Amino acid sequence: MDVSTIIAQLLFFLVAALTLTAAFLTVLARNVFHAALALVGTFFGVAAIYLMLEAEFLAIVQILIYIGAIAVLILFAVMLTRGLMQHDQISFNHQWAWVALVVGTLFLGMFILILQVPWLQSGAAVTADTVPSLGQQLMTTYLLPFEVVSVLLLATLVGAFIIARE
Amino acid sequence: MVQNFTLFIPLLPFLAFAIIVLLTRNNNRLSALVAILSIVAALMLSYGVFLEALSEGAELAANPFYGAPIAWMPFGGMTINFGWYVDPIGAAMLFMVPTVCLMIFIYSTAYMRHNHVDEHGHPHAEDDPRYARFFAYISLFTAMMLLLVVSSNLLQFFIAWEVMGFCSYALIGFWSFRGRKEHHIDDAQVGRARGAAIKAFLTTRVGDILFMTGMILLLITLGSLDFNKMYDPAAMNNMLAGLAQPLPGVEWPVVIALLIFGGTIAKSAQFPLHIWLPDAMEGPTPVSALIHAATMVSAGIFLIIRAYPLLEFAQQTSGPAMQIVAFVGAFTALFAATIGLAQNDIKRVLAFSTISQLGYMLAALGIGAFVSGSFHLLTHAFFKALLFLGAGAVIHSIGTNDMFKMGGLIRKMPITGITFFVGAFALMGIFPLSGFWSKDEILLDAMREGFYPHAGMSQDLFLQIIYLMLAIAAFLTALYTGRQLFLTFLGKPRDQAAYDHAHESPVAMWAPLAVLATFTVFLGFWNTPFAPAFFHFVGEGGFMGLPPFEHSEFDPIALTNMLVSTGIALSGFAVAWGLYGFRPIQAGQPDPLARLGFVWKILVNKYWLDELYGYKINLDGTAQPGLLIRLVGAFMRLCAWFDRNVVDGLVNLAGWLSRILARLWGWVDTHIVDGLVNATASVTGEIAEWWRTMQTGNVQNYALMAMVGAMAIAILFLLRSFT
Amino acid sequence: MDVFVLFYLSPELILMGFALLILGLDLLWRERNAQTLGYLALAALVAALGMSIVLGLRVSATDASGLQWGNQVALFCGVCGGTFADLLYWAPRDLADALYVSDNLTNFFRIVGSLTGIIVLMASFDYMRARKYAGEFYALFLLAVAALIMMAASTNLLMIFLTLEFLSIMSYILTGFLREDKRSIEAALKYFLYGAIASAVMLYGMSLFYGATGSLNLGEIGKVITGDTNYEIMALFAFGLMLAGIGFKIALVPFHMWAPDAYEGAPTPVTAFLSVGPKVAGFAVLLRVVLQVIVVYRNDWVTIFATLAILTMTLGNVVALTQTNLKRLLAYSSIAQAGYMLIGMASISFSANPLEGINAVLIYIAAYLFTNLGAFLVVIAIENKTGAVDLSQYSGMIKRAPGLAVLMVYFMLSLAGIPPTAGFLGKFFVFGAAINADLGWLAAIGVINSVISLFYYMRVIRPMFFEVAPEGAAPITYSRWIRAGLVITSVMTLLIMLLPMPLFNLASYGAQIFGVAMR
Amino acid sequence: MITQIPLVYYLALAAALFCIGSFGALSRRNAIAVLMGIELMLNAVNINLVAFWRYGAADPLVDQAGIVFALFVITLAAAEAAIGLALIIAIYRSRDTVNVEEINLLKW
Repeated sequence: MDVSTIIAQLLFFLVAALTLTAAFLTVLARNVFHAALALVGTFFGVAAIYLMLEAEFLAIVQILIYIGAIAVLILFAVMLTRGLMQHDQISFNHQWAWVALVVGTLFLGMFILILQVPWLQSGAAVTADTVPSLGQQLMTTYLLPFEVVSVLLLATLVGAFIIARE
Repeated sequence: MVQNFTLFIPLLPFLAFAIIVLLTRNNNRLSALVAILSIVAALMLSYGVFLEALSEGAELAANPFYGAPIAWMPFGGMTINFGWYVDPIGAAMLFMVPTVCLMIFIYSTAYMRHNHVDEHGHPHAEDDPRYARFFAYISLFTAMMLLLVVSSNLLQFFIAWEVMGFCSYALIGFWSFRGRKEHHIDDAQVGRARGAAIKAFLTTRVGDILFMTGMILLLITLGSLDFNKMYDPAAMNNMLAGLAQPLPGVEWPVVIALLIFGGTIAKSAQFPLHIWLPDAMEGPTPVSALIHAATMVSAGIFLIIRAYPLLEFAQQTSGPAMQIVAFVGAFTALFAATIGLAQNDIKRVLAFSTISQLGYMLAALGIGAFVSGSFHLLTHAFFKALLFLGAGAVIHSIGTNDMFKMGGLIRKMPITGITFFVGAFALMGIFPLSGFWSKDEILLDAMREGFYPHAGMSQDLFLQIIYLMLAIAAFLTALYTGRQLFLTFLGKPRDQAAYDHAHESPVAMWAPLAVLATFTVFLGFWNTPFAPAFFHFVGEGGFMGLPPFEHSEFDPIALTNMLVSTGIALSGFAVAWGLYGFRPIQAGQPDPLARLGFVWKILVNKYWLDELYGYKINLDGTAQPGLLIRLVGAFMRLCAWFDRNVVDGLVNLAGWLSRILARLWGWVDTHIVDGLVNATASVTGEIAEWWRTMQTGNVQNYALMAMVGAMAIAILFLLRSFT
Repeated sequence: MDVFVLFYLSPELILMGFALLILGLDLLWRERNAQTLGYLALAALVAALGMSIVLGLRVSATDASGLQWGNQVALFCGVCGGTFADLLYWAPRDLADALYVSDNLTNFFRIVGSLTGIIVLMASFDYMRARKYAGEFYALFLLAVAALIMMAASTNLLMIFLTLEFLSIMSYILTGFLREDKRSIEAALKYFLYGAIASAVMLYGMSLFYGATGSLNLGEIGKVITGDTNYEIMALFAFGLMLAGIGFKIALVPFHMWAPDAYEGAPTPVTAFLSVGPKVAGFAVLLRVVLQVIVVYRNDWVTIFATLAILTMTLGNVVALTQTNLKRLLAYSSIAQAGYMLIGMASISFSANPLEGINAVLIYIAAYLFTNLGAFLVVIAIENKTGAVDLSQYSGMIKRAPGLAVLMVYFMLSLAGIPPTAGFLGKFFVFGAAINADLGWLAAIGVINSVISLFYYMRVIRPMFFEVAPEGAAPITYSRWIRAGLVITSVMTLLIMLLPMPLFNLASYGAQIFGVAMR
Repeated sequence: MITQIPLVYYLALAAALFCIGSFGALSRRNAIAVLMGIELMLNAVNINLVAFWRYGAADPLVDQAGIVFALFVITLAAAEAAIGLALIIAIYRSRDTVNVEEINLLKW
């Protein structure tokens, strides 16, 4: 194992550890506000993973949409409903132990599965910038979903407006 | 010629139903008129078909009048057509059903008016508040019975059968609710009617489902449900050869035949599903006549007639299908006759006699006496309708069902009394009424086959047993019918007030009785052992692919049998006279047969079958589920209790113990002390409550459940793929 | 891409276009002409229905023997050259590279979807008249119907996910439309949280399929899965996860728990839509996924579907016994109905006639559509006038609204599967298919269940006929739109029974597109 | 870089993130925190998709299905978040709570 491999793997483990820690914090933090901040951290970690996977465009989208839009939206909601979740309140419901059991089993199952399946691995390298071809595909092959999702976003806007309006 | 209009016969009463529901429902007289006119039209049409069939005679049996012009339903590779099928027995049914229905309709116009005396002592007659609706229901009922008779395939038959089931629910429960101004029924009646309607519907549903399963299996194995093609010998043999056995040692034909017979058991109230029929007496009396004479129970027998070739085939190739039918029939005939001895309700006696007589028909069909079984179906319809309508007239005039409050009524109601006597003697099998000829023929067939076999055949013990059961049943029939006559029409009045109130019914009620009595007297001559015209018509051409039936000449055996059965009937009647007629029962005196002690108790309680697996409906309108249902309910409670307490798991011991005690007490309380829980609630209700508690309202619980579900499915998949 | 392609998309395009038009007009008119917008929406749905029928009825020029009804047109596929000739008729093929198809199955669901839309819309005119945001309601409703149709047409994991989410999001909004009503908002929130979790689980399953096969197209994935047994565990595990999302739409038993709450809280016309639309579309997706992707492991999924069918029927029927709220009762009843459809799914075996099971499912769907919507129309008509959704408030309906009461009996009998109704026909086909596929025991359980269901359907009927109306209760009147809807549903419920041939043909043409996959 | 880190690492990371997210979604009482859990689950799926794209696609440039899918997932996540938060705000206004356990008017 050469040095670059070690460095790459170390880097991966670092990023993964940070991401998972932030994720744990998101789930465990008593204060919802702290949880939301940890969520932002997780999003950053995932963006870093995207960068390591050479999906730069997606990393940027992740930061712009997830952090710029969704996380901010969540923070706003936290602010608006503030004062409900005090520090002394229990942040978990009654079934958390069962959930832990089920989720643990699920993880075990997934892990075994991941190791067993012969995943498709071509080993091809990314030779050029992926963004132009991505854009082209969005306008040709994936035109229909692209248009549908635009209608969907508009409808969502209208719906959210109706539901949340004073 | 007329046969081309066969499909209009069921259509006419159906139109009447539609017209009453849509247009004339607010006008009682007009509604009744529409119903009667439609049935008269249907009657004329079906008489036309019948006469045409008579003129064709046995020719018709070989080439039934068949048409299925409407391509209706595709199934697998074939198509089921909608059409008509008239063969001699169908034509004979077309003669019987509209005739009896017309009489019942006319009778109902008067019966559904109630007399009551207001606070000033003035008598009033007013229509039942749902008079028009009643006529709509019975029109639909009749339409469906006629559709059933003319249907060209089993699926069409089944649909008519099911709609009839729903109508019977509506009609038996006709008095299961009460408006503010209804005087003619009380709360107990309402409660009984509710229970009875549900009981009838659900019990017959059990049979319907067996029937439907058998039908689908038949369609798949045989490839057709058309009566014209269904019993084609080649297809039958394919059915046997082409398929694996459903169970080791059992072949498909016998399974299918018995499933279809299951439909008959429920619909024709045979043991052990007869429990609904006595309670169905809660409906208005014309409904009882309709259900027990012309339509619903006959439909069950008619199903066996239609499935007769299948039964024969099953018997010959794969198992004792016919023998089972015969045994169930004979057993029911005997069994119901014993219960009939101990009933005090005038209509319930008739109900058990119906069950018993239906058993007779099935026994006849089961031993291969196809023609005499069919003939008994026809004659029985007439005299049983007569008896029910007569009983209705009595109830209408005296205001009670209890025979121990009657007595001597023939002096007040001579016409009703005389016609009732005619019907009762026919039921007993007294020479020369129609019941004598048809019942005698059944006994003759059993006797001839059982005791005097053809050359080269040994005596058949099975048939001998059947004969003995039927003979004893005939004796009991004469006994309880005689009892009914002596208690009701003869002797001294036991309730003077009711007796004074009694009066002869209006003409609209006694005229149908007279007509039915005429038929009862003369119909039997259609098929006497000397001149078997009915046999020539129905049996001589074979039946749906079967070879022609054989009819023996009038010989000493027949003569012996006539004498023996007359003797049986007369001795039964003589015993009845000895018990009830010689020294008439006084008011307050117990039934002389009550000296039988425990046996009497068994009979009064109908062998406790309602308590065992049925649903007991009490006189006061309350009801209890039977033991079986309660046991299942208790078991479910136990499961639910176990579930709750194990899952909770956190309750402390003291609370736990006290809860056990409380629950035990509660269990005793609900199941033994009052035991009045609704049958449905106690079985499924418990499971339902238990499952319902899963729906906690917390969405995260739901999501966890889904997650577990998805994982369980994934794991199940994995387990299967590993094994 | 050929512009001619748009012709094959016309029903969806009409719906989406009109939805946007209604939104625009609503902005312009500011709540003034909400009723007109409703009529516009109805026109759009009728036009979509018309176009679906036109697409479905197009007789192929090139092949008169095989698929006469419509063509299999795969749209927006990377490989397709998009020439006119290709689009006009493509021979039946396994659609390996299609993103979205307009085939006979799609056409079947287009017709079913637009009919659902039309009937529900008729029912909602009265309901929305007095309420705010009616224009938006109509627009979002049209989009929900469009999403339903597109869901049935998707043959690609991306499209399936997208359209499923589209339908879900529209459903959330419609469920929470009465935002002053606590129950409505609560129902929407529960529906949303449940749906979001379910779709995340489904997505994970989808990603596994992508990883193993490198494709998102069902046909392509199916080829790889069929060809390589190494993927068996992965495929079944991933399908199990995907079932969470699809089962959520259908309300299969472990994934059904949102349904009673959401149905109870939602505005009643929306409940009517939810009980039919998403369920139906879910079955379309289930059919495509099962028959194109994991068709080789049929032994496994037949067992699973049989188990789920039993659970779904039994739980739905039994719990319905204890309900007194009619909306909730119908919710459980519709869960049970999905169980009967699953019997059809389980019967898609390869024994005698593989397409019989699919056929039975499709026929059952059509029968269920009219029956269930009819029952809901009665509920809506009564609720509009009295606000009553509880069984106890239905006493004496026969006096107050004889027509409604009689029709309700008819629909209940149809739901219970008693002839002569469409429901009987559906059950007849489903049970017949099961018996034909050697699953007689499953049919038997289904039959027992249909007996249990009678109890609660009778419970609906009883107070209407056998109890006395409260003193001074006014007769119930209803608008001509509801009357029209009732006429459509009841006549169709009867017609399907009396003349099932057209429906049978439509369904069997729809089923035939799997002929390639089955071989 | 790609050859140096096995695909399984990414998949395991995604699985862990998915499970953590689902734990949050199923056991937090605050509806907003539940929503955060769901977002974590979606992110995990996206890691899967992108990793599969990078490792599995024959030509990552031509066949960008995984990336496109991930993009759509992000878009729909945004839409879902908008609707979800709107619903949560509405519930908060009418009930003064965002505790999922207390939102149980509809049950049984």
